Amino acid sequence: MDIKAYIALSLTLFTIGIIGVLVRRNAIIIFMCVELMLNAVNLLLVGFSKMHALSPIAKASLTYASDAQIFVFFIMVVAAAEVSVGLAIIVMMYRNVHTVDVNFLNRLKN
Amino acid sequence: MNITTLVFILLSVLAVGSAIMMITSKSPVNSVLWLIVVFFTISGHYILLNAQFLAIVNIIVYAGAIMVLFLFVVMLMNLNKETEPVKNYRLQLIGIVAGGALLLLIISAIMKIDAQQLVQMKVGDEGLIKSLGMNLFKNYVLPFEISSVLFLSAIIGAVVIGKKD
Amino acid sequence: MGNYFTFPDLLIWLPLLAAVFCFIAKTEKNAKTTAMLFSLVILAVSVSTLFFANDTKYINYNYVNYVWLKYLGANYFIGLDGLGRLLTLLSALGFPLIFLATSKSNFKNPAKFYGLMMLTQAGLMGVFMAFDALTFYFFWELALIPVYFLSSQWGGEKRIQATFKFFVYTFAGSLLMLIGIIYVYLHTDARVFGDGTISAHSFSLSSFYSASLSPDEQNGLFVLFFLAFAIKMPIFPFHTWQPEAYDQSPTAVTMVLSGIMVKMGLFGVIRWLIPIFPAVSPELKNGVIFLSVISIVYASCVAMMQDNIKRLVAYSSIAHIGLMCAAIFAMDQISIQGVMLQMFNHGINIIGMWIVVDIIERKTGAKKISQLSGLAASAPVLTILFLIIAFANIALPLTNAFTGEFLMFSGLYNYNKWMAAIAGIGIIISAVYTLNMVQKVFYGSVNAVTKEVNDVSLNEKMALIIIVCLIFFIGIYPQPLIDLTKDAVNNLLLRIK
Amino acid sequence: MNAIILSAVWGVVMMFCGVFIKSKSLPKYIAVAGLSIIIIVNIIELISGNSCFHFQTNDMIRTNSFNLLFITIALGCTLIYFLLSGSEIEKVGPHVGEYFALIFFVLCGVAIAATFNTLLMLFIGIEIISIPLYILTGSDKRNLKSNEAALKYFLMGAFSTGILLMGIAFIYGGNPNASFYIDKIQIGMGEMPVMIAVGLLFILVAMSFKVSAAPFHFWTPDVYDGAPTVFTSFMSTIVKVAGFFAFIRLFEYSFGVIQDQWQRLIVVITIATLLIGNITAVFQQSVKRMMAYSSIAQAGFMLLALFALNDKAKEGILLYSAAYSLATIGFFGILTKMEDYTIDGFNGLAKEQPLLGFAATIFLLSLTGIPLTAGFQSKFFMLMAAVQNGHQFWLVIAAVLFAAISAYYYFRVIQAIYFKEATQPVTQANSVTTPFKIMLVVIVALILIIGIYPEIIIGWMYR
Amino acid sequence: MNNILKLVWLIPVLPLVGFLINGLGRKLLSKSASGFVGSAVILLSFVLSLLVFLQVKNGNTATIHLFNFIHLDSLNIAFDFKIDQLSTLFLLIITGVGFLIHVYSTAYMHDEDGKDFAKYFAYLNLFVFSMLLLVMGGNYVIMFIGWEGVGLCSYLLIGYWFRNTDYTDAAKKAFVMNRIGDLGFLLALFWLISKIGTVQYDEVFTIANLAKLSPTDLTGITLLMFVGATGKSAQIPLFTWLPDAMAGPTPVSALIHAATMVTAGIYMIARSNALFSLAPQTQTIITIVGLATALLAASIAIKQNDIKKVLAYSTVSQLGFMFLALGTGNYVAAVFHVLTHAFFKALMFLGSGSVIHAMGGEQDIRKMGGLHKHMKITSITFLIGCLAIAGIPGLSGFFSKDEILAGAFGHSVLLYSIALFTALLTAFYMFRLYFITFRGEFRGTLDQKHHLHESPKAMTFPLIILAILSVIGGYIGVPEALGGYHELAAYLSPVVKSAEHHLTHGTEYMLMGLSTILVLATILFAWIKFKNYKIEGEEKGLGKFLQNKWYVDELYQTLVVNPFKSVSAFFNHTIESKVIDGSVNGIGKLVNYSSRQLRWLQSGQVGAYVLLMVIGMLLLFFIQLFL
Repeated sequence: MDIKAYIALSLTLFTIGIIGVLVRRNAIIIFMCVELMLNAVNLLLVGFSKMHALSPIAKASLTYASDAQIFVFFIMVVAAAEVSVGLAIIVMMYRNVHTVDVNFLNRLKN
Repeated sequence: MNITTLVFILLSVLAVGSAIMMITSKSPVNSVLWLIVVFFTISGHYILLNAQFLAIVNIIVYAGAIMVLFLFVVMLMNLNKETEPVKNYRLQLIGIVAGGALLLLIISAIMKIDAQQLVQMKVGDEGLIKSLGMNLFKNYVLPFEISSVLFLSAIIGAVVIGKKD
Repeated sequence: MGNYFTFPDLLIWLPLLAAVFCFIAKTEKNAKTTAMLFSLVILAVSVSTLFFANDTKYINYNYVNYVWLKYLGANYFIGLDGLGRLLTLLSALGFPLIFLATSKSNFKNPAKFYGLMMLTQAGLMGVFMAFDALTFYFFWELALIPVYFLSSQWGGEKRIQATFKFFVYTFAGSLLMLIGIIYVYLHTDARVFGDGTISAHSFSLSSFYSASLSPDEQNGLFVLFFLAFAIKMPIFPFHTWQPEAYDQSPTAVTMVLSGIMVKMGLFGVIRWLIPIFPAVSPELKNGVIFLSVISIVYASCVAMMQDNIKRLVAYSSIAHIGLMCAAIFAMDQISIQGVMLQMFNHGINIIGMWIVVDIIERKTGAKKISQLSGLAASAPVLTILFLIIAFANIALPLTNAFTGEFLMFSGLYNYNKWMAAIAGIGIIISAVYTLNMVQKVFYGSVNAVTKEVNDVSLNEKMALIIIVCLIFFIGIYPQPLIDLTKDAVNNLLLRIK
Repeated sequence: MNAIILSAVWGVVMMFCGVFIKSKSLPKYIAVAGLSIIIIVNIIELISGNSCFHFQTNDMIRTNSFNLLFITIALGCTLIYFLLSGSEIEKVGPHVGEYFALIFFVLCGVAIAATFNTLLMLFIGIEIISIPLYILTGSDKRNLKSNEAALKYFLMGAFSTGILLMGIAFIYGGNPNASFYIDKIQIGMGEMPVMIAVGLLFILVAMSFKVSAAPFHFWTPDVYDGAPTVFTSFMSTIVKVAGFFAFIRLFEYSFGVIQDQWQRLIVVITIATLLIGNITAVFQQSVKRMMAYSSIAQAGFMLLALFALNDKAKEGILLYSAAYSLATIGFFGILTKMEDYTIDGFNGLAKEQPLLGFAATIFLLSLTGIPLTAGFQSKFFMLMAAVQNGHQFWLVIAAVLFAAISAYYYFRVIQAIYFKEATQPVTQANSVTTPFKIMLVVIVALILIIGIYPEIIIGWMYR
Repeated sequence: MNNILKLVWLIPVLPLVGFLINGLGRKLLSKSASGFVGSAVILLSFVLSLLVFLQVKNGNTATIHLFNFIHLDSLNIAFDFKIDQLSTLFLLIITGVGFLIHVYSTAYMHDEDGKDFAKYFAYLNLFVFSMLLLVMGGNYVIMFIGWEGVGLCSYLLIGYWFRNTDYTDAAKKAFVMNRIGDLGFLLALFWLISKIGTVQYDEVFTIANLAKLSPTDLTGITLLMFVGATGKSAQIPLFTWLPDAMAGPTPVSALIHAATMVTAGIYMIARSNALFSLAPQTQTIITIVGLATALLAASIAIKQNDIKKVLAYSTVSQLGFMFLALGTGNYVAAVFHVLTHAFFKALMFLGSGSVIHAMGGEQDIRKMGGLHKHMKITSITFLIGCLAIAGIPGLSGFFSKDEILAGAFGHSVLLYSIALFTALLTAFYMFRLYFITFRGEFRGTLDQKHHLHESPKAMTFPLIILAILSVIGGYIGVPEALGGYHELAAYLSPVVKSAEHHLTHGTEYMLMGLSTILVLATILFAWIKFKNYKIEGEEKGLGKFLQNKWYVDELYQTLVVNPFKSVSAFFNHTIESKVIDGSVNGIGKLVNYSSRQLRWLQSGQVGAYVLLMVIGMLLLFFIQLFL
């Protein structure tokens, strides 16, 4: 496969994630869209890692093609941590105002 | 059009379609479920790329743990109903146009590249546990250790934020 | 420098010390006395510098040079040359006069007031003595900040707004100058220090003089520097902060502003702008002179229409400064020498004007010319003193301003006769508005406002008489001042030619 | 290296303090003690060049006198912050130990962000900074503003993380060396490859977000406003300058050689930041919110370092970090003592608390960039760097004109402090303690010292 | 005896001392003391001047260097006094006439209270000091110092009664108009300095330096100097201040606005005759302006009813005559006329002062009449003055005026005829004045009539002296045609070139005869017309036009003052506050406004924020990838 296919796919998913952030007002959905964005990145990184696996220059420069996959691993780790904090924040807000609409709280502006 | 391409296209269509469903679903629970579908298709891609470890981790961690957590929260809050009564369609339209424009912009730039760079499919041992493990615990031991700080703060965060006082 | 003291040090540290003492003074009297005493000591020091004017012989007394920022090549380099001596003398003279004249005024928070005043003096002294661009900029701003506080704290009703405008305006100007300084700095040569360290560039005046700049760069930088100075002076069309600031500041501060502070702009042009960019293009030079001449005529015309005495004096000051600025850019020995004289003279005269204006305002409570009448009958001494100062202000012969203006006009004429002729219209208009003011305020019969006015008090009289004596002394025998600044002027001309 | 490990360790210590120590004031002293140790150890590393710990880092972090100095400044500012506002932290909520632990974790992240050598470490560093901050922002749980701020911060922060990662992915993809090391990104001297360009842009956007540069600054006013003031103080200073440091480090090492190709983007961002920050600050009535916009404006000035990317820029960013952090911490310290956060709330401060009024004035003057204060020196170095860069001279002029506008809103506060009359008590009188005042004096002294003699900081670079 | 020349500096310093004593001690001195001091110093100066004059007459001229006023490498202006024939002559006039007027003033001003009395004498002394500086200065700058100094004193003395706004208006007008002229003078000096780098007479008038000046330079410099002269000597277009200046005390009018200050312009041109002789265009202009002024002022004078105004216009007219002489190159005649005019015009002013004194301040001649009966000395001396100015043979005015007329005739007959016509007008209005005032019936109130009396001795004494001088003063310049030897011309010859006489004696006789006959006829006409003057109704037509002074003041008001004021008002109201300050404030307002607008971007909604961020990203991508 050409790497462009992966780039296109990944960017499409990424953009869908962005659009999701833009158009939804439910904090949880927005958060899920962010997760989608992260996954798009993951996919791309893996794709690149497999692309570099074919590249002679990369081999010659003594780097590991698995670096990118390890990066993906770390992204997942971080995402997990973020989810725990993020959901905690959303829950906290829900406790206070009984909604997860991000536009409901609108005291900070201008 | 060999079988790999076919699978790739199938998975991609599925992924994009589910992603679109995810953001358009009215019910949060449906969204969660659609997202899980996306994760599964992405894992499929990983397998196609012979990144088996990540494929498994993706399913276990993301689809299994994280999304379940989401599901729990959604259920807990009893949000399984229409939660966005007022919609600003114009803003949404602008959002979609802007996102689409961004996508088009980048893709058109990327597609200008003439050289074809192939991706190694179905073979290669980079994605296997052994090589990943060797790399992770030899070269990446520092970030690995440092990540613990991240988790510690996440734990504290969950305590500080989540605890009722 | 093997000396225990140097004049520049004294001139900087004495006011600073005085400021500290004033700040901690407990009573109004203490603060006043401290300020007065210190300012007199500073005056004494400043006068004694005149006896050590020989540069080769007394170099150690007149220059202080410490390494300050080694990696940048900035030194704390201050010193006195003829120009500096003249202007430090002016500010050393101005402050005691101001204190004397306003000693009857009661300021709330006197400790702060006098402390800030002395701080201003330190800043002014530093500006006039700096030989290093960064030092110069530091003092330049240091002089500005206390004045901002003084004016905003103790001024008139609309003081905050007026002072703020003044502050932002000048601040913007000085920032532009800062860019200019940086740019020139980056084009200076390396400097080697005593301990062998080398800085890539240097801030010292001499390095600035030898900076390698293309004509295009020079023109651009000229504009940057000039904006700062033009705002400070100010000349048309950068002047609108001034009438408001003069009107709203407490008179003591107005005296500092108009008598001494505006000289910073002129000084900057003479010490920095022209020598650094000697090859400034004729178009720019013409432009500046053109602006200055407009400034003269325009400000005079506007002054004529003023009903508020303070604004009138402010506009007249703009006109005078315009002439000085034009004369500087005529770049001719006669004109620059005239500017030197006139900087000093204008300082004295305008302080005198403000003293009288202050007295009038305090005694009658009126600011408007139209409210006043017949002061000559109720306050003859004041009238006479004011007449002398007013006539000095419009450069009547045998008063100090005449010599200065004569030389300036003469130089300007050498440069361009039409400019001189147009600027000369200012002479006529200045007579018109000054006499109008004299007529309406002092002549005529007394009215309700001026009926109860008694004549000047002793300290005010003393201050005014000192000023009048100076007016006549310099008017009749200006040669000492010329001799004082002659070398500085010649050096400057060498640099230009 | 010392700082990373020790602050992580001390974070854990503080965590346990939160569990085992019931006293509310004790954690502060422990934190101060720990921080002092970290600073000392860090200075030892700065002087000797050797870390006390020997890890197999695989060159993923790299220290030099420049970034160690920066860490020292950040830690020093944090120490001052603890000493000045430590007691305010105690008032935020019941989890005092945890707050301190989070701050230590942030410091660990700051140290990573200052020394990273791979994009992975950059990512982890930024996340270690961000996640505790989300929590700190939301730490005032009952306060809806705090909730809102935390939520906004979190969502947008996560979003920007996504963008950062996308950028990293593209950089990796476009790097023939297939490496995440920032010094091994092979670009070549010609026009940069599209993949690199796309990656660079994504990273630029994400980093701009972190340093709140326009048009990616929108979170800043709301979050700074909503977060507990004492944490705003921390976030808007140490964290922010760390972001800048990482930004500059990344762009210098990775893309420094092709600076001419992306410089105009920085110009656009800088101008937008200066414009939005300065202009919007003018109209604010709440001082806290005004400070948020002011921090955007100051970011605009710091972006000049990125624009210039030369030695002067490095010196400048160090000075800026110190000057800006000190003044802002000090000012927020005073702000926490105020009854009313609006500008009118400052009316007559000088009369009621002369020292506070004076100190606030000095801080504001420093932020404005008046000579004799550290703020001047930092702006001066920034301008010098930008001029030295030689391109886009007009940007420098625009920058100083905006600096003049900044005088407009800073001086409004000064005017309130000195020239207006109070109608009600200005400060929470009982909370203005002597140690607090002493610390204010110390900060003022530091600002003046740096303002007069900046080589006290930058001199370390040339040892 | 050269020592006396070393004391020359005392001549101006003495009045200065008098000024200081009177000025500083005005509260302590009694009236008689200040009057004495004021007069005594002038007398001493006069004596010194006389001694100096004798020296100079013996050929001992000198330049006395006091100190360097301004000394630069490229310009040296010394504080020098030049004692030569021209300056000594003026010294004598100034101190002599000045002394008489001081004496006169002690009586005239006696009603003032002590302080003001001393102030008056202080000003008067200061004036004499300035005037002396003007004529004694060794270079143009010193002359300019005196030049402006007399302007100042004139201002102070015109506005002496400062409570009256009309008077202070007049003072202001005088000063401002003088300043306009002074600017011209100054510019001339700058021109000189820029061309030859010196203003010292001794250096300027050398052949080498004069050669450095191109014809344009010469014309320019002399024209500008002449502008200065028109200001000080009240010529077209700057003459309107002088009639107004009559607001001052009458002795002041006599001293300043008749005898001395107004002749400064003549002195200056005479002093610079070397320059003016080289600039024929300027001379033409001077001739035209002088003659036009003479005619204009004379025509106005015939319809004025204020006794001092008549004299003032007469002065303007006579000054016009002097300029005519200067323009025709007849410098000696001009100086001669200055001398004689000083005598008879001072005489008439003092006489009018005496009249006003007697009338209790009344100045309108329509309300006088028949005063001859009550104040014989005044009347007779006044008559002598009138005869002198009219040019009756044997009196001083005859000689000087005749010389001017002869010079004009030498130039062109047209000039001569206009000048002669003007001279006839002069005779007419002077005798109109005399007859209306001193002859016929008294037309004032009974109260005034009751108070009519001859003035005290201190006032009549100067009148008598001046009358004598008016009679004999002309004999120092008897033309050769009358068998005389023109002593004055000979005396002045080292400094001032005499005009070339190319008129035959026959022609001169004819001219003298013609003018004498016509003058006598005119006097007769005036006598018939005004010997029994009755108050007439409103003037109409030409009379009204003349009475209103050709509407020159109104013209200036419309053409110069009003436009200037509206321009200033425009500057003040529109440019200053709206345009310049408006734009400065506008920037502030703009900042405020955009601040208010920009904050709406901060809508508080995450979606909007992200949208804006995406749009920002879009822009950046677009810039980077496609631009």
